[in-house]
Amino acid sequence: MVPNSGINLDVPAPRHRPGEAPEFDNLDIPNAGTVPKPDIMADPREMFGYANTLIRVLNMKHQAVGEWDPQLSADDLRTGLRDMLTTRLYDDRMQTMQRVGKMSFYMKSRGEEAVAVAQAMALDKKDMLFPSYRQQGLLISRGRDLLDMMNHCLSNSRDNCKGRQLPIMYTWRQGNFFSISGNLGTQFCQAVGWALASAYKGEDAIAATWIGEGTTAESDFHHGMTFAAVYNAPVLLNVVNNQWAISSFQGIAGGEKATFAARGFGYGMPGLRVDGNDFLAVYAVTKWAADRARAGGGPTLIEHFTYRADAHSTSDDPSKYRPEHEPEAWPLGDPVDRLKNHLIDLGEWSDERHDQAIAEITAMVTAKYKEAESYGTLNSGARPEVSSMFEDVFATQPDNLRRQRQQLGV
Amino acid sequence: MVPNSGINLDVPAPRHRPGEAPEFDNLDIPNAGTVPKPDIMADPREMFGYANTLIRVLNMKHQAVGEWDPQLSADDLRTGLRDMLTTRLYDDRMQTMQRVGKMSFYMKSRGEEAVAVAQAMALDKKDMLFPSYRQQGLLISRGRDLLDMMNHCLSNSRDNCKGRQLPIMYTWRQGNFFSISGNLGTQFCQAVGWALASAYKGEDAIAATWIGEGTTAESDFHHGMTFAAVYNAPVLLNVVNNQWAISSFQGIAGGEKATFAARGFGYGMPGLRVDGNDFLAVYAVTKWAADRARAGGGPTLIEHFTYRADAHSTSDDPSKYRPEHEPEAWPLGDPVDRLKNHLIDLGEWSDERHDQAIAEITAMVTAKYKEAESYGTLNSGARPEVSSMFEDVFATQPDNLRRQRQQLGV
Amino acid sequence: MVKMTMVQAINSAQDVMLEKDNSVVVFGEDAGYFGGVFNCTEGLQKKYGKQRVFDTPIAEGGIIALAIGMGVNDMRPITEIQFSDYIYPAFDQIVSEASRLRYRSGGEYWAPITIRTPCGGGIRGGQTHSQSPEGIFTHVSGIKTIMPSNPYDAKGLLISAVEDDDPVVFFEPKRLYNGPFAGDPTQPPQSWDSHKKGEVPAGYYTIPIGKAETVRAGSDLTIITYGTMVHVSLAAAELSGYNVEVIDLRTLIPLDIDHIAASVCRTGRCVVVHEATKTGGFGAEILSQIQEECFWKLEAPITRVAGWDIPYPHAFEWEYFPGQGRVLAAIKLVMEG
Amino acid sequence: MVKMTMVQAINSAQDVMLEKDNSVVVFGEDAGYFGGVFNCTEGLQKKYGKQRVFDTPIAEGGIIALAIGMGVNDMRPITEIQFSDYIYPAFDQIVSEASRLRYRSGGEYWAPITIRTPCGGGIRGGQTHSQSPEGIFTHVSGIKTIMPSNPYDAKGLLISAVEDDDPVVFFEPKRLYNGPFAGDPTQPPQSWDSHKKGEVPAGYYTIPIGKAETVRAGSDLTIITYGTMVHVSLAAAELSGYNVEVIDLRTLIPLDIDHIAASVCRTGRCVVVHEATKTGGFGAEILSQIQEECFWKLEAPITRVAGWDIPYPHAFEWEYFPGQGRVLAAIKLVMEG
Ligand SMILES: Cc1ncc(C[n+]2csc(CCOP(=O)(O)OP(=O)(O)O)c2C)c(N)n1
Ligand SMILES: Cc1ncc(C[n+]2csc(CCOP(=O)(O)OP(=O)(O)O)c2C)c(N)n1
Ligand SMILES: [Mg+2]
Ligand SMILES: [Mg+2]
Repeated sequence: MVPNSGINLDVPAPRHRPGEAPEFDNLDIPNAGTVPKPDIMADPREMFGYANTLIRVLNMKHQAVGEWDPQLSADDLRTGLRDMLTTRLYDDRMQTMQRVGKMSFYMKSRGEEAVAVAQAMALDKKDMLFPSYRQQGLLISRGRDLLDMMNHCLSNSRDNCKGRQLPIMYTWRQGNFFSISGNLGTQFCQAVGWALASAYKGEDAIAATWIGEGTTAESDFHHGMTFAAVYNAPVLLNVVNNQWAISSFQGIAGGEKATFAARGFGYGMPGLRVDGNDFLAVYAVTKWAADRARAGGGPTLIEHFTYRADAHSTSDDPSKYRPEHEPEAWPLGDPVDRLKNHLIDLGEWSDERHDQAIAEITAMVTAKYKEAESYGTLNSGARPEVSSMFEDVFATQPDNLRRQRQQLGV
Repeated sequence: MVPNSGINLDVPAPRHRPGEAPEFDNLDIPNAGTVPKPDIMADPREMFGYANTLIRVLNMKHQAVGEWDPQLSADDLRTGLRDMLTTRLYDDRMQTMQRVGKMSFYMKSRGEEAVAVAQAMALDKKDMLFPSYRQQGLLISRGRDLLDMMNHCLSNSRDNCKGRQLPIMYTWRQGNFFSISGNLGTQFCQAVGWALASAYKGEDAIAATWIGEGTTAESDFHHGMTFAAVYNAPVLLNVVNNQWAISSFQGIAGGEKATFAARGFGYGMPGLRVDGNDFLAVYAVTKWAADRARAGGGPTLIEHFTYRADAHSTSDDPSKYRPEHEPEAWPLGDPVDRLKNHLIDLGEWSDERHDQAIAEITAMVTAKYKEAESYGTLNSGARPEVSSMFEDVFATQPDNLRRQRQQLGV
Repeated sequence: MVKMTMVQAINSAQDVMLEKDNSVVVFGEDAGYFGGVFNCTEGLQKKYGKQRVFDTPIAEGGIIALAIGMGVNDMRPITEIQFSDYIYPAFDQIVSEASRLRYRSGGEYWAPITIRTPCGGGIRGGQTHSQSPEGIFTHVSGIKTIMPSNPYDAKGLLISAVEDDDPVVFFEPKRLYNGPFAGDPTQPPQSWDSHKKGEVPAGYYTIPIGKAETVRAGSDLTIITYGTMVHVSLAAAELSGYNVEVIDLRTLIPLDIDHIAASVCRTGRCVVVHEATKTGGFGAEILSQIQEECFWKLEAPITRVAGWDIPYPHAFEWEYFPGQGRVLAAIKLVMEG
Repeated sequence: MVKMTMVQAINSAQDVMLEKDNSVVVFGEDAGYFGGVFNCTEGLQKKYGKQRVFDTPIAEGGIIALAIGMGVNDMRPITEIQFSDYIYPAFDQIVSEASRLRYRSGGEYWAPITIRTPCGGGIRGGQTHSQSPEGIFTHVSGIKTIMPSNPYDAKGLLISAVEDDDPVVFFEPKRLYNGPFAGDPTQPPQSWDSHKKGEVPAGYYTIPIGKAETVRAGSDLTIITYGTMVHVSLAAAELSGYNVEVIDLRTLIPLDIDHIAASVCRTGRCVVVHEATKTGGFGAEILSQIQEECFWKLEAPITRVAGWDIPYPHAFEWEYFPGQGRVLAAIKLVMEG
């Protein structure tokens, strides 16, 4: 029996809990354009400062400023905006459909669309993606048909995962998009292996992987960092710091002691911290890291400083653990609004075009969803063949599975 | 089938292999006394430099210089020297006995005696130790009877591990020395748990743990660092960088990309890099970190920069993977010689006294060993009761084990 | 006695132990402020403070290592692994460390830790929220393994686990959290309110670890089962028309083989039922021990009903789940050949 | 045909595959320059370069993750886990990832990786260099599990494993590395030179995964075993005076139950032998399937001989090891009741 003092046990807590007024006054946010851009082959030991600042391109007047401005064409910017919008509207639709019982589960990426979309644009199509479950924008930017994504989420007869995976755990081989695991973090060091195989073969393709800030505590993060550093793997290691991991804030993952980008330093790789809601900054940082990797400069750790603007998933209610209006208090704004305003500022977009785009995409999503439902939902309509559940456990079905299939009578 | 280029796959290799002349010219070793000593409550974010230098107290003239000089009394220094000598002579004897078949296995700590002995002296007896297998000096400094250590290594009738563990996997509850695991690294985050329990209870005791530089790649290192940082645990996290992990050099663990002390930075804790062969520097750094932990300053990562002067264990032959004379080429000398010379320089020791100490300790070790053998060795003489092998699996023996014991007829 | 769901009973067990013993602390992912994704620790942080009930980094291996270290320093940690599908990152700490610490240290150190973890399917969780991995723990010496099937047992066994000086892996069939479940998802959800074992003492009590319970007496055939399958088996027993005895193991290790063997030697027929995949599952061990103990009394082969040897497929949950039909078929097979 | 030890045969299999297929790479702790702590990769780095045979950081989980990623990118990695006692840190990558990747991705991705790892006791390795953890892998769907008992099988099966598109855990009974071992440490060490299966083709050949082999024909009783215990069982069979059939499983998953059942249904008596701890071991699965297949032909209970349910104790290695005496006692028990 021990005395119950608990006195020196230091358990971090977020600044505000439900019922309190949210604010982020503690954040030290440098102005856009103030962080210099290093040479792609810069020595990581000299790059220490990049982990403790925030690379930003879009300023408060919606202008692109500073060395990191990637100078994208207006067309590219509009593509990025459209893909982010599509991601968001797709998410909204799917979440609604989950609410009415068409799917078992759903996870939105609201507020984080720039991370996935800008990164997909900055990478080559041949580059291999090892995402977590909150980068659906990668698929959308790479042109996956929403219909296929929906078919998967509905576990219907056209689901390429054959009804075996939860919604949002996509797989898309053709698009060089790896199978998402339900187990957090496991893809992080796998991406390093893929990248090394590419280097081994003398190919030019690199790998990119994503992990939530909460998940950095898993061993996979450490293994990915270690193996990437040791073998100088051509890989982008992305930490999406969206401030929350289900109900626990980033301090429970160590975020109050150091930035996640700072981890890079101890492994001898650059750690870049970027405003994850700034499409241009995310693009530029990704391009820098990809160029570096392709040039033989090895891995880069990128911390995307962003905010999870909605619930963790359809299974939780964030008002139970954070102030109701915390999302609106996020000082770095919304990635869609910021890119939209930038385009408007450039004279390349307008509120009318924006509304029209929303209307078009919404109609497209609706039509796709309608079609997807015609191939079945989890609860009704067509499903994959039941007998298929005994396939793909092994490359060829062993006897015991054949017998079990027969026992089930399928 | 892939092309066999392997062209861009970057596998680190040590500077020299067997047959080549060893040198460490690449090492950037600052002079003793040049690194300042920060306040114990210094902000880790400002302490960055300490991970990329080498804290040293003993200079080439065997004098203690600079802010880190712990100002130990001559008596304390002699105690430290004697304990290091005892550790070395004990190791030598046990290795010899293993060679003649009295034990299954042995591991020496030659070259690393200062790490264990100076650290044990700098800590309080109430502090809990979670070592790896190469800190036998901790036991010796804390006054464990060599006889008991030998009894354990011989798995004889007086082995406090009851014949269940390999030699050198000591356990000593009375001395606050945790049970050594054969699995690398597993103790690292356990030490953090122990330290948190101490904090919880409002007690003053802290924990210290050790891990080899090779083992830092294991998940336990990352977990220990993360949990210690998040909960601000009063714990010393020691990385013993002895340059080798069986046959693989420290570059295979990432040591060519960054120092191991630099890892601390990414977790937001101080990382101190110390000349591990400098008794005074190891003592001072340990004291600093212990004071910090006790004052509520949380964890410190310490990299002991040292050299494994002998084989990994009795199972390997280092001349197969490193130059034969690499140990002698180590630029930071031998910890025993350096402390001895310092004491001589102080006028507190002499070659004669040193030889006499060696003779005394050797005689003591011989006598102890003789007695230990009288309690049995692995191959002959007394052993623990055979029936004891069915005990301690659980707190009380369940039926199936009772039946298995009966089946064996013991 | 008050009515409790299994969630409430598990919450209550922790509450009772936090109250009773300052060395008890509770931690896990989302287990602190939020009260756990299944609410099993709800309200406890508020009541006992964040030093005693707290959130952890997402690192199951670290969580168990932390618990072991605390356990060595006189505490009795209760840890939550959010889903048993996520216990594998902690496997090394459980198997190499917690389970062997007492042994390897000659009894000088031990890890009095409790690892709570929800298991089993039936909640549309797909392959990563539905697993029943008890069979990989029951093979490891030095770990006790428990899986209750109702609120009353859950609370009493959980208190026993916390007080036990050995490491305990405590599997909670999540499909039973809010009501008994006899395997038919088309039936309206049942409530623990109307179940005898939904009556739970408000305060402290224990159920001994290592004791099975006969939950239905019978003379024709014995079903050995645990967890959710207890309810499925009872329903199948009812439907079968035979006089079927059903034994709820409650504790898997140590196994109450005397209780089991006495029943099977009497009935001469046996079906072993679990939700985990069949090959190499704990059912094989149960079958083996019964065969060893009751061979000469057996009138038909012992038959196993279990999950298929495949991952739990999201869209085929009910084809995977070994429901009443499969148990019934096994009863018939064993009775009728 | 040339004479090879098991170490040489395993080395040769890797050599053959490195030569034949550029997508094969070999890595592990100390597996590169040094050639592995048991010399199983000796000379391969020198021959194929450090891009194809290399050392890794000490992180078993990272090693397997790396292999999976490489496997997804068209390679066929052979990884070495230095001792199977150290495979647990890789458990999550093996069980949650490699084993389920093909399934969860609807067949789009898979992990054609081979995990070599020495297992078993008899080398004074104590509890952390002696384990036989095959039983926790045989319960996991999607992994193939192999344990050869001699050089010829080892090479042929290892080549099959490397060419197989599924993840394979390849257990190497380290006590057999340098010679057959019938369980009596007081006997002088045997050499593979004089053993029929020490004759190994120098080049490429395969042995099919999933096929058991009858290594001694008999009519009184069947012993089902694998790994080191094949030799122990053969010796016990010889000593018993009975006409004992011995089957070497070679592959555990997929299990060659038809081969096994045919023998046991014929002899009517069976002893299952393995070195791993008994409870929950793979022996339980073998016993269960035989009971299911051959019940009506059985003339006595199937009996298991296995390691005790304790960690492998350093000083009591030979009391722990299920030697000839224990196998013999089981044969007698099953024959004579
Ligand atoms: C190994 C493992 N442990 C726990 C979980 C349960 N879980 C799912 S998501 C999540 C939070 C992850 O947070 P973070 O990494 O920050 O990612 P985010 O959801 O914010 O994108 C947890 C704990 C899991 N899926 N896998
Ligand atoms: C989990 C685990 N993996 C592998 C091993 C085998 N092994 C024992 S010592 C060792 C090298 C450790 O090197 P390092 O951490 O540098 O410690 P040092 O021996 O130099 O003190 C290895 C690979 C082990 N004991 N445990
Ligand atoms: Mg997050
Ligand atoms: Mg080392």
